[in-house]
Amino acid sequence: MLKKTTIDKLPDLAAHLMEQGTLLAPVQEAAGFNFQVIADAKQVDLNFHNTVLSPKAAFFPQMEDFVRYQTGKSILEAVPVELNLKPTFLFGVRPCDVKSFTIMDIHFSGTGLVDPYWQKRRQAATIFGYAFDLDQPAQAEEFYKTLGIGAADPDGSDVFMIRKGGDLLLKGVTLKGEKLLTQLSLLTAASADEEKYFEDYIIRGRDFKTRFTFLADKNIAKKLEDIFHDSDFWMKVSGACLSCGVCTFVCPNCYCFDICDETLFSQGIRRRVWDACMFTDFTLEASGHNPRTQVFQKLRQKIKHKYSYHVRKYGVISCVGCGRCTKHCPVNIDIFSIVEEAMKA
Amino acid sequence: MASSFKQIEDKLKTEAKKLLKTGQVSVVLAYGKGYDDNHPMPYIAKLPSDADNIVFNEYCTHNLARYLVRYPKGTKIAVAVKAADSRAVIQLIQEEKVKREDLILLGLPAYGMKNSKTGEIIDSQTTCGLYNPVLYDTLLGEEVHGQPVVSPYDVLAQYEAMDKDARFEFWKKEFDKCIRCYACRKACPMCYCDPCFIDQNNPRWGEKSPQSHGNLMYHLTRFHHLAGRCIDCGECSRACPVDIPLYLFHKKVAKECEEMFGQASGMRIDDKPVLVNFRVDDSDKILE
Amino acid sequence: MSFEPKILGIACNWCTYTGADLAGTTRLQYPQNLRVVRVMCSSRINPSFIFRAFQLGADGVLVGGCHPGDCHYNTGNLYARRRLAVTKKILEFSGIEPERFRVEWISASEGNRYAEVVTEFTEQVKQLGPQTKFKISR
Amino acid sequence: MSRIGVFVCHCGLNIAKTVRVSELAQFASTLPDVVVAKDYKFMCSTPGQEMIAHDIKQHRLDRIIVTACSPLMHEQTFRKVLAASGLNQYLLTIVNIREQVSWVTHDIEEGTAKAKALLNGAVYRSRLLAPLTSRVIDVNDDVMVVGGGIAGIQASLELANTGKKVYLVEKNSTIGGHMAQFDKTFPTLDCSACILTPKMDAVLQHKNITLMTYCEVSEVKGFIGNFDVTIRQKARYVDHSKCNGCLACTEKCPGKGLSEWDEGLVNRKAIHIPFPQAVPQKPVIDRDACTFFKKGKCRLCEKVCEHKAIDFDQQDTFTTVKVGAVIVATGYDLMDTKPLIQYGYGKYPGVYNALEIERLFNSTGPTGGKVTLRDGREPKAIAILHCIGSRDKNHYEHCSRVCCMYSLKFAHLFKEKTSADVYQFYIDMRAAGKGYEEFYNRIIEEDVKFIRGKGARVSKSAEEPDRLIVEAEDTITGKFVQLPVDMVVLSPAMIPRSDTESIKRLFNLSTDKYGFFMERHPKLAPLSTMSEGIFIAGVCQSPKDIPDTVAQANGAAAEALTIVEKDKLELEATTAMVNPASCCGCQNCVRVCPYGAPAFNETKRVSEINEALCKGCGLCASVCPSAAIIARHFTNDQVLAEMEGLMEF
Repeated sequence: MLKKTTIDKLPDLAAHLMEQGTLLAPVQEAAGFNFQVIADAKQVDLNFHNTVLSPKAAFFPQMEDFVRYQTGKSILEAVPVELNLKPTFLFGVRPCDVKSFTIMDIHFSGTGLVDPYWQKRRQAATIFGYAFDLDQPAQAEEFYKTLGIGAADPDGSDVFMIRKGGDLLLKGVTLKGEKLLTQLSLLTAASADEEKYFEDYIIRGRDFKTRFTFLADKNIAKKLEDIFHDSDFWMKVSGACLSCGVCTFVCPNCYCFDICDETLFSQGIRRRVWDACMFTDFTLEASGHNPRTQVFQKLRQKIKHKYSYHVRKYGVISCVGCGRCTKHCPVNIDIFSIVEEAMKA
Repeated sequence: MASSFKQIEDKLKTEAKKLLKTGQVSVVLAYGKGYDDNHPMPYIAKLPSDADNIVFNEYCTHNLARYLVRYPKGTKIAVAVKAADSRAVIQLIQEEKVKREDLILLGLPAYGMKNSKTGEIIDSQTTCGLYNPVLYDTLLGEEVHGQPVVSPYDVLAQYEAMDKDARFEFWKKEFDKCIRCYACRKACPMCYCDPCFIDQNNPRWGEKSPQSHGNLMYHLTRFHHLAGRCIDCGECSRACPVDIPLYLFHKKVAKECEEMFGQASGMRIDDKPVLVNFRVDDSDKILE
Repeated sequence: MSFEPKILGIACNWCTYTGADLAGTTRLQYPQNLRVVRVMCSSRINPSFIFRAFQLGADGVLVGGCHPGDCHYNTGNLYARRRLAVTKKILEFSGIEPERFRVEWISASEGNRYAEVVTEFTEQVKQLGPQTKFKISR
Repeated sequence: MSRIGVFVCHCGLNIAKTVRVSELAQFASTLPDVVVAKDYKFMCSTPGQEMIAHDIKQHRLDRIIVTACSPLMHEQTFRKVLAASGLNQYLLTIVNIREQVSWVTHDIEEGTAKAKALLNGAVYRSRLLAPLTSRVIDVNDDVMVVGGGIAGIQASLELANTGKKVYLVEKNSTIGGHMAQFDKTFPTLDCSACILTPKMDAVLQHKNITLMTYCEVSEVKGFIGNFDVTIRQKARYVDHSKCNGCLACTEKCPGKGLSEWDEGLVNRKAIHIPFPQAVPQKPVIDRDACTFFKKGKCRLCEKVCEHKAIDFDQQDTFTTVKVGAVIVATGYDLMDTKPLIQYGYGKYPGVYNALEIERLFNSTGPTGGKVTLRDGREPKAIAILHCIGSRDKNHYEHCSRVCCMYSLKFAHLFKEKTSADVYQFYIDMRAAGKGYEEFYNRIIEEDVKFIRGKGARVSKSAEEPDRLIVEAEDTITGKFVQLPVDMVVLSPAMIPRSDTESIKRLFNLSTDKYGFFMERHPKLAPLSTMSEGIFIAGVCQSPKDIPDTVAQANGAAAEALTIVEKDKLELEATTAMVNPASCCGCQNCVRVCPYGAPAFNETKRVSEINEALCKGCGLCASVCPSAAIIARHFTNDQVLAEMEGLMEF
């Protein structure tokens, strides 16, 4: 059943959610919007296009502690770090980013090998998807339509939200979401017109214009394999690349990490931190050999991982077309253009 | 009268084509079209026909000196340089990373460059505030004159006037934002170390996790490594996805180095970088 | 209990460390807050050592080298002077009290000066109170 | 995982009085990786050493920490214990709890706490220590001596007499140096030429000495035991392999140049030997004075030379020799006193400097040994002014040491050769040397007038235009003196040779503020330099007289011999090395190293460190931005770990 509230009452809604657990929602920061743990309900701000960093950190934080230990002591005395999670509400996630969670799920828990940290955080979370504003054009960098994602797709959300003027329409997509909405007493029932608006909006969202090229998963995967050795192509498209880690760190789908032991005095912590295929030490072997030293090799790896290896391994492209990598690239490298060119190559 | 971006672009195309055609250089580092007009990209022209793809507009902020060290010794390269970029080239020559005779510097006298992220005009607030290249072989346009001469260090006054505790809080907040994507060092023409000290495991200078202390160690050490070398192009700050105003710290260190050692970075080929140099009569006062 | 600061010293082998030994041989008394790392030359000191010392909880850092002109390695301390001066400016602009970091030239024959400097610096750091800005908290 | 043994010394009560030693050992035993911790009364005693040796075996220790006195005291002692026990000696760490703890506090609480912190730092550092081995290199057994004055001559002969091959390099066309210009030497007044020329000749005749006159060092490569020194043989325009030294050419030559040997008081020919006893006895052409080189015509020398030795097309040539050690004995110049306008040198013909006076006394000099003024008059009154430019904070603060004595010698010779009144204007009379005070007393009795006051000004006499007035304050009477004289002799500061800078650069030496070469240690290594295998002797180190110069020359020869006598040499183990995988090729190390140890490998684009040149200061490691340089025994991780340990408690 469709519920509604007004944008004015957003702080009340936020406060309700904060009572029940941890609320993560977009907040205006100096460099743009980002998801933050909300301490003050008034901070929640839905007047954003999309966040600078993707919401993946909600389930895959940049730093995750695994084990605490003391140097010089037996390994038996090491203490695993337990996640004691309160229910988490991830509020205001754009459809393309919601889609990224389902793609990441395959990797972290979908193949029998389960990452307990990802899984626990996922299970504790209720996702409030939030449709893009269809009355505003998509941003130049975005291309989620190419990946088959609509601007108002509710799939993957527990609750899906659409804004209608000063109102916010909310619909439970999953049982969990529906149940939650019924508990939120400040929500009122929506009218039949609003119900129709909501359903139409979702359909309109599928035709919403972003950059588009026809891309069949299998074709692009194969094509990229075919041109693997075409180093002229890769050199050309990576000529400007600095091999920094911005694109991978803002990406909702990049999941590479490093495990490191960080000690101070005798106290050690084994933790996971984000890593990036762009970094020098990413493929550095213990022998000192590094199979991927050149910039073009690194960029090739990144693109092939998303559009080829991931398709081969998990049957789906590991990109949702959110455009963050392009938008934040210091030298304006555009993955969409590279994929387009690769198809022509 | 300063030349328009279009005029400079045309000259750049012509010059690049000529240099590639005559074989004077094998590579021209310039700018090319990006995914839209506001987002041009560094572009590497290798064939005379590539020169047609060259663009130059107010968003061509990237410091192309960054790419010089990628090429094998002896490669003849023409590189398009704006004011700060030319200082980076001079600094690289001082450090013997590139040779003057291998380079043809195509000077771009450019006023009114804009940050493509924010649209803001780039001036002495965030860069060295020069508009004409310090060193070039060919100047592709009229020199920029008549712009107000502003010290690139004026912007520091408010931060220097801060109480030290407030200043610490300011920087802590900024450095805590850091996600360690290393765009700053990768965009920097002077950061050519590979691996960077912070990438190393033995010892680990700063923790890899993006926490306050590791971030602080990374940034402070990097400021020291760039002391007397940073040419204040501001690329690090423009590259930063979380908008840390690194340029402020770099400016401060540059200002101190200039005052203590009497030498600005990247101004003369024959200078020696100040931190691998000394004067017997350096004053002990600099330690106070 | 009054605040007893932890101070890290880095002393060059030829002058300051030997001067510290002389202070001992002549039985000069000074506060015990300073813990010295011996290096061969003050020029060995990497700026990151100083940053790290503060992160490890040092309330003050004292570097000792030969007097300029007397360096055992000719010119080491002349480079060190520049490098450590920049280090100090960086510390200052980052917001930490610059008085917590000091460089002194103390020769092998200046045991008394060593004791004086340590006494005076310890007192100064005491006045500044605990250093919490850089200290890693877990 | 390391197995660390900690050994805490009481040093009698020296440590135990203000550090609770057993508590310290107990504390050590709780630290990770510490396998055994003990305290003992005297760790450096034989039983103490045996205890360590025993525990190394019994507990299979691989790191040893001795918590005792300063490492400057007993580090070597304990290193030997490790070595004898089959453990690499660099796996030892000394914790200094005596000089830097127990002796500087009365408070046992404070002392114990600090000792614990220091010990903890040592444990952290110790874990990361690596065994080091010294590299052994071959040694070339030849020696080069630079400078052919008395110091260089003496050192060369000493070395050659031991059977070593010596290359003696002299930039002038003859050896002999300043000593060859002197007439008599103080205090014995024996004839300088009589004692020097036999030695010069001995050099020429010695089968082990290769004499290289009219040569300059142009490049020095390599390191102790293995120097490659390139010598530039300046063009003489006379082929010495053909010349038989008949000197017929010098008679015919019309070209004239100022005689360096006679301090420019007279001319010599363009083709010349500097003085009659010069070694070698073969001429060179002074290009600047030669009529042919100036005007393109003449070639008279060529016409008279029966051996066809004249070669106007001769060019500078370069040869490289390999030597194991070098002695630098480049001597001195007199300070140019022209800028001191108050003394009128160069303005008034009656003002001379000391070396010019030496020449006036000499029978081979410009006046044939007669003391006359430039106009031929014999002086009636002579003033000798001491300390011109030396002992003067405006110029050179140092004392030139020999001026007092040679001024006395001048006074004696003036008295002997003229009937003039002789006045000494001095600040202090310094006569510290064997027989010097006696000499001073002797001169006093020779009716020489001593005025204690520095000569302040020399001016032209208003009344008698040929005479000069010397002004000074007589500090004994407190009266202002204005003395009319005919001749003024200045005793200027002795300063390093004008080419000291280039010698310094070539051999990687350092200089004091006047430019004299720095010795490694002013007392204990006065002939060694910071560059291993390079020694200094004579006035290039500091002003000194002939006996001291000769003594230094002998000493330097002995020092050089200790190196070249060996077949092999063991190098410092705590050197730096480059990890090529991390090197970013910035060349900072190359720019800063005072010893030239790092060099940039252009092919591999990385720096490499020549361990033979490295002294282990670690400067390169700290200027290396990518932390690619490993300063052995003081590596980044070792220092950082020690700091962490020190700050833990």
